[in-house]
Amino acid sequence: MAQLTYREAVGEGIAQEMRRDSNVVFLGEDVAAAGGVFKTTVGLLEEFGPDRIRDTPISEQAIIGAAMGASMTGLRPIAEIMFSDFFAVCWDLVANQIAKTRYMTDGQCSFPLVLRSANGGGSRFGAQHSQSIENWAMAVPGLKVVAPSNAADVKGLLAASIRDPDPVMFFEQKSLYAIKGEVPEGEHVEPLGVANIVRSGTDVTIGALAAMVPRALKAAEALQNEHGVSAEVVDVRCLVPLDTQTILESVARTGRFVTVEENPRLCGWGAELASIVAEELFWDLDGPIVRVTTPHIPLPSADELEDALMPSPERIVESVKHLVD
Amino acid sequence: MAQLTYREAVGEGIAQEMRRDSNVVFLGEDVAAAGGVFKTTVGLLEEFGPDRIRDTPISEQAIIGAAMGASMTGLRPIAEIMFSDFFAVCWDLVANQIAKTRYMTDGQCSFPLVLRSANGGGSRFGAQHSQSIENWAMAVPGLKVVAPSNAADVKGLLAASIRDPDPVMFFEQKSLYAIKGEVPEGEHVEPLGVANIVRSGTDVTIGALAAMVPRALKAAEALQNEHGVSAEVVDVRCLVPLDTQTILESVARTGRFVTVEENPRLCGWGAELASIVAEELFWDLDGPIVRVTTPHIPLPSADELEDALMPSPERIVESVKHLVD
Amino acid sequence: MEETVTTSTDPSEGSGDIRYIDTEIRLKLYRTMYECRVLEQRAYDLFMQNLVKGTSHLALGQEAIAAGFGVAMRQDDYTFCTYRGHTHTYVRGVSMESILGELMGRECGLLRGKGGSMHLTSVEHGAMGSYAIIGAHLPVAAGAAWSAQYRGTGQVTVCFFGDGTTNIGAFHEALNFAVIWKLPVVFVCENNLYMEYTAIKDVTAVENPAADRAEAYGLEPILIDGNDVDVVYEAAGVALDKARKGGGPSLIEAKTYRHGGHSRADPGKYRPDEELQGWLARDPIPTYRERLISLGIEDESLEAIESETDAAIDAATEVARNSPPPPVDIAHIDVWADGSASWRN
Amino acid sequence: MEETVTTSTDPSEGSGDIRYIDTEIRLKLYRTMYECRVLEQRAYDLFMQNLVKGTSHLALGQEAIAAGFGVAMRQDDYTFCTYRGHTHTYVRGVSMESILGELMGRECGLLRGKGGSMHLTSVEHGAMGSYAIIGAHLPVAAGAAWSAQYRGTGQVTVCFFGDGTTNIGAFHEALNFAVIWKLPVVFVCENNLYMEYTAIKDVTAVENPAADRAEAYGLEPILIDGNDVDVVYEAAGVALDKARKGGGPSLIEAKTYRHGGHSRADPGKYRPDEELQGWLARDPIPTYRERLISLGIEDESLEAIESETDAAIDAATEVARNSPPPPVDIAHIDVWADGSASWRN
Ligand SMILES: Cc1ncc(C[n+]2csc(CCOP(=O)(O)OP(=O)(O)O)c2C)c(N)n1
Ligand SMILES: Cc1ncc(C[n+]2csc(CCOP(=O)(O)OP(=O)(O)O)c2C)c(N)n1
Ligand SMILES: [Mg+2]
Ligand SMILES: [Mg+2]
Repeated sequence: MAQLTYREAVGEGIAQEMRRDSNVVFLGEDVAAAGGVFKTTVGLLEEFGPDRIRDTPISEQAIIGAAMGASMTGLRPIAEIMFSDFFAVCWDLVANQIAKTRYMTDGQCSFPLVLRSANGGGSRFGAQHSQSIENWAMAVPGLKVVAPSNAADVKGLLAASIRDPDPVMFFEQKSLYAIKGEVPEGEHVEPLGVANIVRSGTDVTIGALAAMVPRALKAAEALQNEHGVSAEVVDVRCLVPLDTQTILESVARTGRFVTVEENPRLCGWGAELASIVAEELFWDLDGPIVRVTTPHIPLPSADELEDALMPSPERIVESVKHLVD
Repeated sequence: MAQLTYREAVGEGIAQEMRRDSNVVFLGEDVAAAGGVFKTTVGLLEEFGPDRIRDTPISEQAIIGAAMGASMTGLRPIAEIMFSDFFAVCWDLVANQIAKTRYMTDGQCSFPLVLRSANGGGSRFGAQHSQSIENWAMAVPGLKVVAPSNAADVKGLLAASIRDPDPVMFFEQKSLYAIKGEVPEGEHVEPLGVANIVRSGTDVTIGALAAMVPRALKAAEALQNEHGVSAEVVDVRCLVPLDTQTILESVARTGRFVTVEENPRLCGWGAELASIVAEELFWDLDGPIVRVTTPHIPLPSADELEDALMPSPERIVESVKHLVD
Repeated sequence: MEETVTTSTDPSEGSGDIRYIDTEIRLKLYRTMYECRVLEQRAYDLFMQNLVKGTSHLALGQEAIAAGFGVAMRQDDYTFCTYRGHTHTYVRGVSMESILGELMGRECGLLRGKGGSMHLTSVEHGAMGSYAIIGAHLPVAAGAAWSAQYRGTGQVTVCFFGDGTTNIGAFHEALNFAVIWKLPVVFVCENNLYMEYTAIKDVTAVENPAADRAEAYGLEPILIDGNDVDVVYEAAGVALDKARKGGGPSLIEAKTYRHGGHSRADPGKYRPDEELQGWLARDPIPTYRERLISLGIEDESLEAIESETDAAIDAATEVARNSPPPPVDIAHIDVWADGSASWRN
Repeated sequence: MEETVTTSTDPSEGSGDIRYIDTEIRLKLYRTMYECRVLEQRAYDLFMQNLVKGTSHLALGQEAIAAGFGVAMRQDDYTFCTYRGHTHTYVRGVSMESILGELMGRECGLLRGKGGSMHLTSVEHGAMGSYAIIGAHLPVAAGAAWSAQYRGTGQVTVCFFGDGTTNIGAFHEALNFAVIWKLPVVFVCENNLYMEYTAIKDVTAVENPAADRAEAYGLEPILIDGNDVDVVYEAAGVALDKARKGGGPSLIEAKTYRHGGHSRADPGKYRPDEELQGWLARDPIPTYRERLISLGIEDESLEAIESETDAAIDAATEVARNSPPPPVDIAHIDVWADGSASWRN
């Protein structure tokens, strides 16, 4: 095991796959010479050279379009969109073109590409640089959606995403970039579509994603220590494909389900999971399904204001306590 | 009462408000001289002149940006995006700029504008001209979202949307354009945020939107006649603001809840409603919450294939029967 | 046999350099245009019989562009085109019946009814798709060109689009991107003077929407007569050659005119009759036929092409009409590369 | 008193037409630049003290552009600017403490901490917002100009953006749109040679990313020395006047340089030292000071401006530092015009 930051794990994952397959190429703004504005791709230009690691103009449609065209003609591109909020400027390429073209062409075209981006809040960047937009992607058929919570998963799931024959939206949580974690040495690939039970428990299942996983774990500790409530925490990791099995099994055991979402309230993955549980596990439930989310409000930038809106361990504890009481 | 098509009601709603307020202006592609590709705006150029009814280039970012800039400086623009799928090419203006700027500026700016578009499937137009994207809008805080199912609501809700001080995404269902309905004569304004119980029933509540409303009604008839099941049908009409009260009251009475969504499966408004019901009305439910949706698949174009994917009255009947049995 | 062709930078005139085109090629150009014409005409007839649902956009009158490029391209080159892409797909070698079948939503259709008229694609023939949202395919074409450049295959990508497309952001991004990466791609603007129902001149800051912008990307302005298939063929050859040799992209604006409306529902009434008549008189097919005759080609050879093609379209129509609707199951497959559409376990 | 100013189409040279600028105006230009400088410098110091969180983008070195326009604009004109918009907002009349307060996320902040450094806005002063996603505000500015045109108010909209912004689609759409509707808007490209860490020349097909594209929109190319405030002021005057008289939009490219990195985290190491030194020697403020002295303005008048400003920034800093954090409740209001954030009943 090596100790790597979440940030370093990104570069490791890309490098591992680029060494393995010369068809893997990488493009984005300030990614080559500068090593990325979040310094996730430092050293790649030096190792793989300017034909494979390419700086682009500020032209997100061109970036994503180029990735699409390259992927359907034999390459496996990785494209970086600096902040996930910027997917809005190239959403047509993502949601209407990449996502639909395999199906529309009766399976003629494949799009083995990865669209990476820094996602999420907590960094005081304000409403246009802090969004959690994984649900935008989840709502569009044809996209796989991954959002790791720790360095090992970053490396393993990124590697799997690059190998995957389908388009993968890979959301890195920017507030986690500096966090260190154990990462297996040598080749590391973690299959997509497998949720991870990161803490076992018996009274309630908490489903969380990315930066909400450490918060859910913190809440679970407090619930155990201060309230004697045993919470199981599931790191959902992939929204598509979605490991409903692990989640349903867990909820069937605990009888209670709480989701913790960083995204604004409406139409989040938590609502989707809640609806699945409410449909398929209704008779096993011992109480309402509760969703803890950022309210349906853009994120403000001042520390106190941003903290007031994002789900905190305290708010998770409150919600769970309320549910089990 | 006048008999108008859904299409004509669009033009009537716009004309009513343009007569009333000279700050209402309208822009879009082929909307003026040609009267719109769906012929919804025929006659507006003649009545209101080329300063108020304006054809644009194929520049959706410019269209939406112009509407935004005009709305924050005193006008009340209506912008047409020809097919709702094309919101993807200007999504940044919609989701990142228009939706967030009031909040970010501590309430300094207002955006009294309406973004109209032809939404939904059933017209054999294929995957890029058939999407139901109301959930894209619902997922973004700062946007109001309206999707009428009949001519009277088109006129009344469009008028209210134009008068509303906030940005409204107004989704017209293109397969309904030719359908006639009774529309009140004279000024007609229907408040936003009020769901409509279009059929009373006692056994199950069916929540539906836009083109799914007639299908749900048809299913309700069949349920009554063929299976003795009494279904209440709620036309949700507005997703934001959402009339949870009407829906929760109905479900509290019937004890069962089914949503009928045209959109692809994941993260739809139905999931949001399901999660609200599962959280707030859990103890009143007599059975699982069921969602009938288009599967999480882009829409194909051939008649038989498109019909196979969109929710049909038959599929709704099946799902409800299964639930009440 | 040496022949002369007239080209000009002002496409509405008709004089210019004299160049050589081989008779074999000329006959191929004529045949291809004629095939495109009957294909589109048949598509039109099938709409009229309500056998084509949804929408459909014909290139009647614009055949010289698809034909000129189709004949000039190498078999492994890529094309990207628009919803008005029946002919652009056809010229790569796709069969008539699979195109008509797709328009009619039949099992024999190129996409078995999953794409429809606006999305014709045949990867096998290098026809990398028909794109229905304005502008999207320009950056995608750049990406395919990047891939060819990276893989060192010498393949060139040709990307067709309309005049109206020059005002959308993706056009701008793709052009700049292709130039700075020196990509082997040829952007072809088919300027048919109209978007849907609005004239391009009413909404564009310059007269020639593509050519007058070439210099904004460091490119030479190229404005050609899109109704003269020889001119198109030659311009295509030059641009393809430049791209193949590593000289980077070109942007060609070809002036042309559609004989019908924008799409099936449109009678095209917004166009002045005089303008329409003027362009009908410059129909690329009869005018080329006259040129061939004047160059000494036998009427019989042309008639043979015509009758062969007429028979072929009838046969293709029969096949497509008799093809059953696609099996409903296929609606549920191929969202993912494993053939499934499932998003959960 | 008549004075001379040098302008030039090649901003790196220094000769050209001779024009008159009033001394009052000159002093105002100097004062404004100086104020912008101390404001940005103070913002920098506050980052260093970790009193500004998130990110922040300074216009140190680029002050002449905001100042030249700020002085030339009418009070009811509109400005749209970017995340690098502290000075562009300030020159419209916004107070220093409300800007510093916003950077520090304090109650006295212009947006009470809801927007942050990248979104400074003061509708009261015509400062219609700072936009943090590249390109978005160009079409929005066109919309504000449309509104002024429709309402017949004679207001002009000025839209500032960087060199990197010329390669995104929204730039293209907004320029074409503004021209065809003849909108009263002035687009100002501040070409500081870099995007974030990448040089604009490495990713752009033309040398002057805005000026070399003006003709693609039927506009005259205007390339000016953005470090010479007289030149900026005059170019602003011409363009504002043209727009106000119904002559439509202008696109001005002003060459300049930022003295620091792109944002707080960036030391700017990617820039050759020689280049940096060259531009530091052309710092718009000391060079303008020298010009004023050489034109006979007393050193004391300039010193008075400087000491007044130094005192003002200290006072503003004190106010902002002593301002409490915003009340947490305000996070929950003003999504909607009724003041609420509720999406349901
Ligand atoms: C982004 C987007 N906006 C609008 C449309 C609707 N639309 C389809 S074709 C068309 C006109 C395109 O004109 P042009 O580029 O000249 O191509 P032509 O149809 O003349 O071949 C429009 C506006 C679209 N498909 N995509
Ligand atoms: C659509 C989009 N892409 C990328 C970014 C990230 N970004 C912020 S500033 C910047 C550089 C902008 O360069 P330029 O336009 O020259 O302005 P400058 O910062 O030099 O003033 C980039 C790439 C963004 N904010 N929005
Ligand atoms: Mg056209
Ligand atoms: Mg710059």
